[in-house]
Amino acid sequence: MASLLEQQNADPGVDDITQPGVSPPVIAPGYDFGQVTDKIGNVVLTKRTPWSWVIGFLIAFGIMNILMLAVGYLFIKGTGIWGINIPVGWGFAIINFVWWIGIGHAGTLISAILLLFKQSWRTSINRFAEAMTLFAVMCAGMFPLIHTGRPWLAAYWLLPYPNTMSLWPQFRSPLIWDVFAVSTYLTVSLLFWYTGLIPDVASLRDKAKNGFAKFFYGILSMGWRGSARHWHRYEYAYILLAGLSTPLVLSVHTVVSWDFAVSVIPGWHTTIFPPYFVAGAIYSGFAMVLTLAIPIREAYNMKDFITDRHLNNMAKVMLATGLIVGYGYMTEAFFGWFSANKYESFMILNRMTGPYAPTYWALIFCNIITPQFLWFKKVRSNVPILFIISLIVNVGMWLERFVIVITSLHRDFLPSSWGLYHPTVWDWATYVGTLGLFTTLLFLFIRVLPMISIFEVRALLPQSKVTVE
Amino acid sequence: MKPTGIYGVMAEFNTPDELVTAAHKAYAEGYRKMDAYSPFPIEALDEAIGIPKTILPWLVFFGGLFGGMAGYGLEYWTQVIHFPLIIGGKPLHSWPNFIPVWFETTVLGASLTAVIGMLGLNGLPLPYHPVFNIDRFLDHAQKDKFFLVIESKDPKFKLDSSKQFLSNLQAQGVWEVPN
Amino acid sequence: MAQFFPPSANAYARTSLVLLIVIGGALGLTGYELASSPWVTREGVRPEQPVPFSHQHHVSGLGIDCRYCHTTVENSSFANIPPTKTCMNCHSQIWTNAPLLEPVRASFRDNKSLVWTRVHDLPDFVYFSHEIHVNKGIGCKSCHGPIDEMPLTYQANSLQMEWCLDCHRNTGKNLRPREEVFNMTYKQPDRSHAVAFNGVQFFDQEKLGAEIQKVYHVKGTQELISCNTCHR
Amino acid sequence: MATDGNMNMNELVTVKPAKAAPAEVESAAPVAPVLELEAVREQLAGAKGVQYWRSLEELSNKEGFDQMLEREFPRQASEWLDPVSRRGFLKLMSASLALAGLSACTKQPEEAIVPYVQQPEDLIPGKPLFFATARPTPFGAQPLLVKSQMYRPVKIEGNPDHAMSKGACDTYTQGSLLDLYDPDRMQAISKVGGTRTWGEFVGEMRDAAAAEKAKQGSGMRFLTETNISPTFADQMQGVLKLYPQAKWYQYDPVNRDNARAGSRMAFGQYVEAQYQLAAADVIVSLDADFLYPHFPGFLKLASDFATRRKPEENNPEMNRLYVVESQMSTTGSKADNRLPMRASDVEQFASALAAAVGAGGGGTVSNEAAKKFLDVVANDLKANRGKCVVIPGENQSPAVHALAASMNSALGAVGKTVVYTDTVETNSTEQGAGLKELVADMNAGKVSLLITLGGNPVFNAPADLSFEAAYTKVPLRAHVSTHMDETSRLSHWNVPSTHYLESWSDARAYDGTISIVQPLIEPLYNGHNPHEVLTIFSDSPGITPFETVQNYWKAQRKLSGAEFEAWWKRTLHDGFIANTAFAPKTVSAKSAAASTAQNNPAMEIVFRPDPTIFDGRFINNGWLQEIPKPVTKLTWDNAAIMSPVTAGKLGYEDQSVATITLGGRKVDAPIKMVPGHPDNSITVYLGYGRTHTGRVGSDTGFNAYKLRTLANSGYAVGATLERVAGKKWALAVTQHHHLVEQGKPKAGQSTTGDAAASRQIIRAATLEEFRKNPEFAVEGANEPVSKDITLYPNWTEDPTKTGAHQWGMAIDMNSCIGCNACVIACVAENNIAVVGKDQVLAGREMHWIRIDTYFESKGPADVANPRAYFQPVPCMQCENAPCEPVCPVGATVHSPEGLNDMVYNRCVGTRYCSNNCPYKVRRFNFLLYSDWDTQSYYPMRNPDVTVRSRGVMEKCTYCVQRINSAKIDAEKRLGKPDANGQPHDGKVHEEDHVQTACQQTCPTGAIVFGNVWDPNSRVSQIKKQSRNYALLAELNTRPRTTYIATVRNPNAELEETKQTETHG
Repeated sequence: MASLLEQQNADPGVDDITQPGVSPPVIAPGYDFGQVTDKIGNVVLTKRTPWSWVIGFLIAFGIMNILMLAVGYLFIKGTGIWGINIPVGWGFAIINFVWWIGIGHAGTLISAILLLFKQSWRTSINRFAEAMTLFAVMCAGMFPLIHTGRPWLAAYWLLPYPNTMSLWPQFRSPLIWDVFAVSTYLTVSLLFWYTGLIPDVASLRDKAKNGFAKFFYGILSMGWRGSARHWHRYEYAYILLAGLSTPLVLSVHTVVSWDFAVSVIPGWHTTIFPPYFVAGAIYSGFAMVLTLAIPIREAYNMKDFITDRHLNNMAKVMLATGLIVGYGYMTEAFFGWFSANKYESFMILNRMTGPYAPTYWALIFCNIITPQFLWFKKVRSNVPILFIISLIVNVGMWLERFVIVITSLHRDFLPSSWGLYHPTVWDWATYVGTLGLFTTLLFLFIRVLPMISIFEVRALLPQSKVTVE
Repeated sequence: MKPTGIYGVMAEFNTPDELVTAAHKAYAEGYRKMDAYSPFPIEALDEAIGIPKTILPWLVFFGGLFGGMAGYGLEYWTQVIHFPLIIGGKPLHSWPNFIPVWFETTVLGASLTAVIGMLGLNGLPLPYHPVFNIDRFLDHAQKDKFFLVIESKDPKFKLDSSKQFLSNLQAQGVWEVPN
Repeated sequence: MAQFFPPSANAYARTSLVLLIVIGGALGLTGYELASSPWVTREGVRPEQPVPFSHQHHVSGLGIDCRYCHTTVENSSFANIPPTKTCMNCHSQIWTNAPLLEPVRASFRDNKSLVWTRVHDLPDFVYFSHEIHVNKGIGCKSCHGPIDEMPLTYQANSLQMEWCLDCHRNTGKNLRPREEVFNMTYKQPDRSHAVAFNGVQFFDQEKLGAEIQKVYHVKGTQELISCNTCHR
Repeated sequence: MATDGNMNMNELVTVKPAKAAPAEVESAAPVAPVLELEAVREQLAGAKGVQYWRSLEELSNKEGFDQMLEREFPRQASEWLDPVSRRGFLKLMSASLALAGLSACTKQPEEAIVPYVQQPEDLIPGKPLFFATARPTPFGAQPLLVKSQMYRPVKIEGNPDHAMSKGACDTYTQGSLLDLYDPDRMQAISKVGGTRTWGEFVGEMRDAAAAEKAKQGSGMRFLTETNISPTFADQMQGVLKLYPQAKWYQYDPVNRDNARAGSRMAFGQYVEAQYQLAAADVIVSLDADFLYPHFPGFLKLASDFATRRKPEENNPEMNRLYVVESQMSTTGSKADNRLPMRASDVEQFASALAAAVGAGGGGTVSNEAAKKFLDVVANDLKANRGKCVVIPGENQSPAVHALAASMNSALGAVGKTVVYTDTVETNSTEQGAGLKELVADMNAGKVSLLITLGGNPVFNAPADLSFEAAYTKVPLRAHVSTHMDETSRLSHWNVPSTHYLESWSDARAYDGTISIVQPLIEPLYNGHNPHEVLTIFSDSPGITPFETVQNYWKAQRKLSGAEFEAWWKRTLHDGFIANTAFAPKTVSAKSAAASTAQNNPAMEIVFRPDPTIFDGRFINNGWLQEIPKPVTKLTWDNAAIMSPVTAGKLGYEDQSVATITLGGRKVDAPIKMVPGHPDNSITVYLGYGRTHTGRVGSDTGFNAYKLRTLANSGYAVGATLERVAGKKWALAVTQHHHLVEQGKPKAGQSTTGDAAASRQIIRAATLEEFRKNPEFAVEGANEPVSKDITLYPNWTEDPTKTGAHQWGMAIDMNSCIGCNACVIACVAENNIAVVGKDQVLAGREMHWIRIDTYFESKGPADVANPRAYFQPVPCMQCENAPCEPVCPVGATVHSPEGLNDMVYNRCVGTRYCSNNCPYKVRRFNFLLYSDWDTQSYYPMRNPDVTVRSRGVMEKCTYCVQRINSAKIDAEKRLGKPDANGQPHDGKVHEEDHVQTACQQTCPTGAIVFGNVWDPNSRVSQIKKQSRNYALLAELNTRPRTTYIATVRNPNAELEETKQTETHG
């Protein structure tokens, strides 16, 4: 099993199943090892930072400062600056948390599961998908903390550490599961990402002219030198990580779904949640990868590495997961009717016709109707339309979380305590701000680290094949 | 062990095929303390230079086992023994509720072991290494060329003959690697 | 030599990794130690007081009972700080001109309260009751330490939650017969020294504690560590 | 024991004035080590008083003055909610300090401890003392037992020994505690130019009096509120004797003029009707809202009423209440048969009803439904002679009162279900007429000195009297008042008045029993009480109110020396003078004449006292402002309340703004629709729209007094409404009744009450149904799943059952009258914060117990007249509490005695518990709601309950502080002989009366709390009833709080009509 990385090039990937014989190569022909290294490495090692990067970064950084402002004000005043209330105790913060965590699933999924399934096309996109995962999980991880009333205490009371109060976290709470799941996920993703980076960083180290860059990449690469003995263990480690990440990535959104499913609230308390959340996470994750990949390959002229075939495959994954998500919605509605439980049936009716009905129908449009276009190859190969669909799905998945969190809470058991939720400007500022944080980190990543795994692309080239025995 | 200022001799090849062929030949020649360098993993080299199967999977297994036991142990001790609190009418040992954390700590333990173990077994971090003394290696080893190094530690190593041996393998160049 | 890193870099790299782990651990340990240190708990601190009142002198020296001044200790959560009048009961007769006692006389004269610095100060969300502890056989010394030997009063224990819980978890270990609660020279029983309770001689605190717990209906651990015992 | 009024607050041992939640907040807003009220006074006086007074010099320049006030005084109200303010800065500081420290390393600030110089002998620091006193109201004194911590009144309870209270207490009285500590109270004596001393005031008054003396006081007038104090009346008589030409007027805007006029019509004299509802099988209310504290004699009426509403399996009997009313009131909500009727039509109805029962009157009603209703009521009354009673509404015309009196006579009710006695007022008058005379005198220049003792006539006098214009014509005007109000700003002299908890006086309860009003605290704001002010004009100036009251009673009782002292002590201890209740008078009502009232189809407007701020006197009281008014659930505002049909006809929605015009006077009011309100009628509450009040009351509501005239003080016909286009008036409502929030309900659209009924949240039956099936509340209902269905098959022991007691509660929905007393008692007991209108609008009110109100309409016919249900909802203390497992830090856990504890200091505020609470009884401090800055609130707080900080969840704990204190008391009795001579078992027993605050104050005893493990406890007995059911039992939460289902006793004949209408 050892050399899955190497074997990838022997395996054309999903395309063969659906379109036998017509699959274009994963990497455009005509590249050799050196050109691959230079093309990807030069993006990072160039002395001239492109203007487009500077402008983009400044915009993203500006938006990130909205987050700083919003969180600063939040700490001064308290969570009352948001629109939450009783009965709707959770609002944008948890919606955003689930949304970001969902997005954070694509990277590890691409790296781990597609690796195990020997999908060689993952190679060009796994690096920045993993980076995206990390940044999304960072954005997500922030929310459970800042949404608490006393974040300065939540920051460490949620962790088990010996203390003078002799107290411990309450391990029956899904929020504690979240703490462990999200922090484990962040750690493992970081390890996975970093492990993948080591050989590439070593390439940059040797390629760099500037002393600082040499030092920086030298430290990061830990003295990687490409020894066959090292590669041997490296591949084992990488495959093991992939094997561990796969159940982990499934567990994370499962645990997130338990935040809801463990409760008693109609619309939350349902067994469909774990699979439906995981599918939704993959769905939104791929949508976000597309949203990012399309402009990036344009801006850095990486179409030879991130080819139309990549986009096509991702579109297919979206279609598949979109159908699962759609099935989830239908199941919820079916449960509402079939359970004959008055709270459940009211909940689904209220979703469809209550004060938040527009968001429900918008989400149905975004997440069920829109992906149906992906059945058509023409749509899948039309990059602008694909880009728009990916954006719509991103919005749709956010709306899904809005519908789950808000409509379930705002009208639960006792009609006397029913209420409404209206987000405030600070809710929006925090949300938009995390988009800024996310893109800022992404910009920094693109500028500092190779956005495509160089060594894996090398291994994809035909000349990497060993023919001798 | 020959007290020598030489780490070994290094040969450069253009393609993976050449490297694998050369490695096979060197192994056949009786060299054991040698290493091949490539800008991407080449599985054929494992056999060619005789790399034993790593114990990493076992380490990871025990890492995961330890993580899981530590996680569940923490839950059990804190919730049942140290500060038993009555929560929601459930027993103190509500094991179904303890599963998620147990699972996460298992994965965490295994993953940390996998990466730290890999680095440790590889002897990394090691920023300085004799092979980097060769300029050709520096410029091309992580990019597009393939190298074979016979180390001076090898009992069969003799500077001149080993150098000659490598040159005979149609290497693009052969260098002495100073320590 | 085109190699960027010198050979010494290897040692540096490895040492710094080890250091990182050591420093991280040390910081955690420091944090915990700091949190339970007297700097935070004020354990052992003798704050400045308007009058350097000596419990040693009044209790050990003169043999005054705790309840002479702390009148409500058996009847209220608060043990009461004696009014100036209590001081003056004696000090209008003795040491009437001692300069140290001038603040007391001034207080009485001007009808203005003495302002003491609180020594045993629990957080405001903790509801401690003297009366129940005293009535269930917890001696003054168990919390206040050797107060009869303190020339200046200080806090003998950390008064942190883990300290409180230590006793609430092991209920028997500090119980004594009710009539011994205010006895400053009381010694827990051991092999050579017996304590009588209900006519039985006990040579072992564990057995004595268990017996007292039964007779006085001292609650079990589950109830005593229940949150609302101290917080509400 | 009585406090002698001489204690020095500075001497108090500081046992932490208020309990603080998180230590870190303390560091930013340190609790002052010593409670320096002097300093507070100075600061407050200095900060606002001086500027305020300087501006009064500019009386002539009214505009500038008003601007000044806007800037200096009421605008500070915005700070309450202001996003960035000084408080905000403090919060920033606290947050940053908190962030700097780690939990356990947070170092506590050093605290001082300040003992007495001489400690009072009865004081045990840490143990409360209880003092009996009474709160004077225009309708009689509320007998009280006030809890005092370190001589600071912290909680008001009813006097359990007093027949008019039996331990219960009403909403207003509970709330009046906050008034005592109100930092916006008037701080100093002042004359237009600035601060003055008491001596200066006395001097000038005596000079003026001396001048008056010469003309026998012909220019001297006293204007007081309704007086129920015998001592004061005696004092006043003394003064009037010295100044024979001087006059004394009493005026309260919510007065009993109609009842008095009616009484004179019926009996030829002023009498008080005391209804004995315990003896009544049939009660007819003619627009009388007697189940709300603004009705005279409320506590007893409510309690008597409830005793007849407890049908049991073996005794399925109860009374029947018919209500004809012009609003949807709490009384109407409890009615078995209810007829919405415009207030102006009630007189005709009463006249026809009187005719039908043979009590004079005459005429008929034209409306079919009303006619049917009338016939049924008349028959039922006639069938229950001597066991029935007719109660006229306070708002109704004198004729209705007279008709009711003659019906009661004709039906043989007198002496059985109603007795007539002397009046509670010492000097009954028709106050409106008096005020009119005073205004005429002022306008005529006959008044040279006007002393206004309490009251705020400039604000609340009838609009047609133009009191303000007349008032300013008086050359010397002095006003004694607790707050700087509209009258104060037009007065020359202003003297801060004492709160009743600060002053000596006496007062009659509604049944005539006299209580001595004794102070619990030295006046906080240099207040002077009316007795003291009156002595200035007497021949014995300078005597204290204490002496005044004592002297009067020495004379009355003809006692002196030790004998008097003993009597005095006993009276103070008991809280009332035994055997001073009125004896029934033998009077007979004349047969009433037929009503001459005409049906006028024009829009009618009904003026009622506000359910929370009464006549406006409580406007600066945050507790009362934030209590959701019964039925409407409105807070912080009044509104023009109308039926949905009327609103629909006029094109209004909730929160639309209309200009109401009545007799040429206009006022802008927001619209609020309430089901069950009669059509073509508007109800407005009085007291809002104050222009000069404290920070809390500013900018709330509209002033309905502007429309109210002397002749039409109850209601007026002929109002017109005009929409103020494009304007919305946000109304902070805590519970929406329709499925479309704040929208216009469509005809036949279901209400939340229907959803509640279908969810079996409210379970109700008629008496007939109950007789047939006593198990109606549990049969066919969703019952909890078996405890065997669990993930833990071998788990048998229930960890919640290890305590010595198991606490539980039963709430009788049949007894609950929705009066809110429990809500405000809980607020006072548990230091619950006031959040302000904006936060209520955001859905963040903090009340731990709420009164859910559901309107149920089984068919279209019911929509206009739905059945209403009140359901008080505190924390259910579920045994399988869903909130507990989801808390990540274990801040909410179960106690071994079955309490669902909430540990504030552990809470990090994830709000997960609240989300997962099916009953939504948890409350969250979204912002820093507790007022940590206002020093005057510190002594008010219950030191046994933590003051919560921001970011912390809070909720009902069954008053765990009371339970714990009872447990400690019980454990201390362990082994000592108990009442039966047996050694005490150290447990809390039923006779220890451990009560929750809501239970203690409930006028109808609807809430019962106790040990459910004790089979003989009241709560166990009640829970055994067949009507006992758990809310949302099917969720398997196993709540410890359960409900006793409602049983109504409607007249079948009227029900049939309804049914037909429904199907037709």
